Amino acid sequence: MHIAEGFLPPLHAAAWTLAAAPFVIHGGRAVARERRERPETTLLLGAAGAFTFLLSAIKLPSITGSSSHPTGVGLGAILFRPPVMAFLSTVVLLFQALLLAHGGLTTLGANVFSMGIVGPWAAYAAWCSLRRLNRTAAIFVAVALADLATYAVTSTQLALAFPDPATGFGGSLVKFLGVFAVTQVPLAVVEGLLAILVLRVLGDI
Amino acid sequence: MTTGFPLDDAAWASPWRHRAVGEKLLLSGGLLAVTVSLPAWPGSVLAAATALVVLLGPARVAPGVLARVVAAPLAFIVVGALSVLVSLQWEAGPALAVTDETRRTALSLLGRGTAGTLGVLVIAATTPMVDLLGALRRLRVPEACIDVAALVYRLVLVLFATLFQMGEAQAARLGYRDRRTTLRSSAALGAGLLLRSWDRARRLEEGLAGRGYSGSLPSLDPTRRTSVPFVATSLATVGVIAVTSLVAGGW
Amino acid sequence: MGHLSLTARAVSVSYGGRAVLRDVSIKVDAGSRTALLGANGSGKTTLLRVLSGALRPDAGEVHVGPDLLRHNRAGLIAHRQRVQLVLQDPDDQLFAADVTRDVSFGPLNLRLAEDEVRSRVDEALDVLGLQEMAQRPTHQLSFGQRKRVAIAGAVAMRPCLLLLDEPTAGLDATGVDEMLTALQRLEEWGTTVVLSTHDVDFALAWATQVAVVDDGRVHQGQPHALLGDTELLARARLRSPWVLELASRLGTRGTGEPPRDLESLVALLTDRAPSVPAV
Amino acid sequence: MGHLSLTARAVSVSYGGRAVLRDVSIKVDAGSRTALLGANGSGKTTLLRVLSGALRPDAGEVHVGPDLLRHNRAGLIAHRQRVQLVLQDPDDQLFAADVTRDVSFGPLNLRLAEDEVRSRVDEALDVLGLQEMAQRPTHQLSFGQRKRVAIAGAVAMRPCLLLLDEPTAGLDATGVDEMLTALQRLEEWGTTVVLSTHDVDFALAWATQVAVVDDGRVHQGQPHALLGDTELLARARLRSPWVLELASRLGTRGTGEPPRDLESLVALLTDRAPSVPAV
Repeated sequence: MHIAEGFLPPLHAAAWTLAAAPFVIHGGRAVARERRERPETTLLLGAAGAFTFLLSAIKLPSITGSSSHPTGVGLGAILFRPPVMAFLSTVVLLFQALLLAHGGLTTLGANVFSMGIVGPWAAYAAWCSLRRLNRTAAIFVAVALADLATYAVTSTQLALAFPDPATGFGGSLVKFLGVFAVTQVPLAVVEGLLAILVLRVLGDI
Repeated sequence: MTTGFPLDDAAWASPWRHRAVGEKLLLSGGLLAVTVSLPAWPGSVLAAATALVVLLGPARVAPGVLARVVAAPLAFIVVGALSVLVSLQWEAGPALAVTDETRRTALSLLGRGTAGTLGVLVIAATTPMVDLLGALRRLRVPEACIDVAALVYRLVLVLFATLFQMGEAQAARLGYRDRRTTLRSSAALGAGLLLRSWDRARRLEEGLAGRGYSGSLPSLDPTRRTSVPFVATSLATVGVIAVTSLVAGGW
Repeated sequence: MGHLSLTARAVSVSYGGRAVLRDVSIKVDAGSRTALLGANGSGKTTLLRVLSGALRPDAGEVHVGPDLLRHNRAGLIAHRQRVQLVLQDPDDQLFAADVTRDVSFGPLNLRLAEDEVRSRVDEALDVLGLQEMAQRPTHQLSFGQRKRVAIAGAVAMRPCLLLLDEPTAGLDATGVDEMLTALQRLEEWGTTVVLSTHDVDFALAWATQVAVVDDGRVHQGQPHALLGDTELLARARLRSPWVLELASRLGTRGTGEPPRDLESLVALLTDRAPSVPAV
Repeated sequence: MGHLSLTARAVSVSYGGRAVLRDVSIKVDAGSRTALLGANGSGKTTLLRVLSGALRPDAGEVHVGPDLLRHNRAGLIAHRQRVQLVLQDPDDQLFAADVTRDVSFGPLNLRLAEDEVRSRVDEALDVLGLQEMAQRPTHQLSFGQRKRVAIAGAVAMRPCLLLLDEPTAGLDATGVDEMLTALQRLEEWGTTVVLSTHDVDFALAWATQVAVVDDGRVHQGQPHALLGDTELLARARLRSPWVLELASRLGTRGTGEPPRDLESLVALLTDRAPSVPAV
């Protein structure tokens, strides 16, 4: 779920872009530094970015009837760490905006903040704190949490931009969370299961 | 064979492909700017109409491609606008209402979202990704980041073909007949995709080593001259929309 | 399994405005060996995808025996138990870590009992001559072996008709021989094989029916009729099979059965020798 | 560029304990056409990688002209400006979105001025017959075109020697013809080409020198000597070229120059006809 182009007022768009910028710049610097030390990094990161982009093209079995696609950021955060995911997610979201008309350019900052920063960090935090208890459960929670966090942040962004005239930000948040829950909550569950199976196929767990 | 990305195909085949990126960005960005910042009526409607005329006219994007591409973002826009249209009241329990204010906001969102999406398409359907990355390179975005992005583009296209064929081969063996098999097949697809991605990167490293690869991926960007008439027309068009919506603008 | 014919009638397909197949009809008789010939990009693979149900044509119908292929869930499930397509690159079709697991993918999706799955896997490996590799990891196999594992995965579905996209491409002489043995065993086992190739020599030697795909149109007929039609071959960007070319250049054409491989050409040419008047 | 020979002496390579090349020597004369023949997995690609400097052998030396290849930075940089390897799968070498951008990669790494880079790119596209595709996106090209773009990327480095791994594999008749034209132009342009293949017919028709790779050992010699040696070919899991097989079966061997393709076989066979005493 990405916020479409033109959807956010200019001040909101600018504020979210500013909020996302330090993380993305940090990620970009990490990429440049990494490359100076290990030249093969460029190719591996290119492959990681392509993988993340294409993962979102895999159609998941839907519970609600609408088709859903994994975001890939939870799995990406476990495999490549959050700073790199901030950068890769920016690339992926830019490509989704320009190759699929999914998301937008003025809303890129807001989408990066939810999907490229909060999502991966939430996943990574869950993964780090739970993996010693049970790796399978840690993966499920991390990946599902990445989806849920992304969805919660996106709903918050929309609620801040369009508070309900009667009940304000709170009412609006309830509305957006409710409307998008139909697709996003089942997606989080299914993507968590998918990540377990993927890592099992790869022999990691 | 299609590549799976109709917008990308349109961009490579576009009659505007050889135009300078800057002038296309000016037009697309100008339309986005008026859409986002000026009163939605009549600004968004004018911007949307202009983008549509540009896309179907001189940029010669096939109407079928355009319709397919805008379908998904339009769904988000409609759902989002509906959420705004309905106000959540709280008087002794939850209640829903539609007020003049919510109607106006919802309509303006519908207009801005549609115009914005079409505005982005002005650049997306006329400019291959690699030209945009070249423009970012000239804007001093670090070389390493541009190289990674350019590689993501190439590998997405190479691996998409793989992903598509893998999915079709699974379907042939009834891998998607129910939820259980679908989840299992999707996982095999995701894992297979990851392995193939790594494999591609490793093989590319070896393939490029002979040509002097040492971490960076330089390539020759074509030189393109900016067209003054194009820039002037774009500025005039965006200016007219801006003035009209400022003068006649309601909300 | 049982023997069934496969028919496509008036099939048209276009991608992004470009016609790939135009009003194509083809009939594969039960028990025949059909080679689909065409240059790269001629539409061979597209036709195979239409026949397998993977691609729904813009117009036209596909029948297996008397039954029309319907592109709904039930229709596709039924069709895929009768017709299986194996693509050119085995790596796009092998998902599991080892041979047995990969081949069992289809039977498991058929919801068969474990015993039945095992016997299907054994059978498929046996037909393809892969029994010794049952436990090997797929990535350690040679290209030709991986190709046969991919075919085994389709064979385990027990299709009446097996469609193979370029089964000999990229194989060396040994690989081609092993593939020919496998095709022979599939035939004995009761499977009708349709394969695509751009190797005219191979098609002449193997096929009993040939269909030439030329710019989205299909010409079907007897191997010698079509592969001797130099005009058609040139249009389809194919060369003549060397045995026919040589026979025609040496002026042997018309004398009895035309040759289809080196052996029959030698027989023909040495038959002719005595006809030169001796001193 | 200039003409230089390429030599490998007593090269051994093993991967994970398995010997892939054992004490192999080969000499590629400047201006020759060398075909490296072998079954899949015989070690052809490994030998090409050793010759190109991509793989450092466990033992043995590689020389270009009089110069020993040293596997340090400077040595490899010098070597790669003289010897270029093109891999079998073009997607292993093409990384850029369009043809010009890809071909310019090598010259840019040589730190040449932009004008010089442009002229090298034009020249390479010209030699490979790809001028019209200069602006085309890589992913929309056919397999054969992508193969030629990969070669152009190597040619833009202006090597004396070009090593091509299976340049005709997967190509249809038109693709092979275009590749042959490109090889012809490369030769006129002064590049010595070494290619690997498992197509014995193609090797016989094209090569002036042949090296057969048989289980890690290399036998080098004249095409007719090696490709007429049925014992060697069988050991190397290769079949005989059909022209030689046919000539031998028809008993024409020994009468003048042995045939190398259909044309010379026809000439040989029709030459023979008059030699049969007329009435």
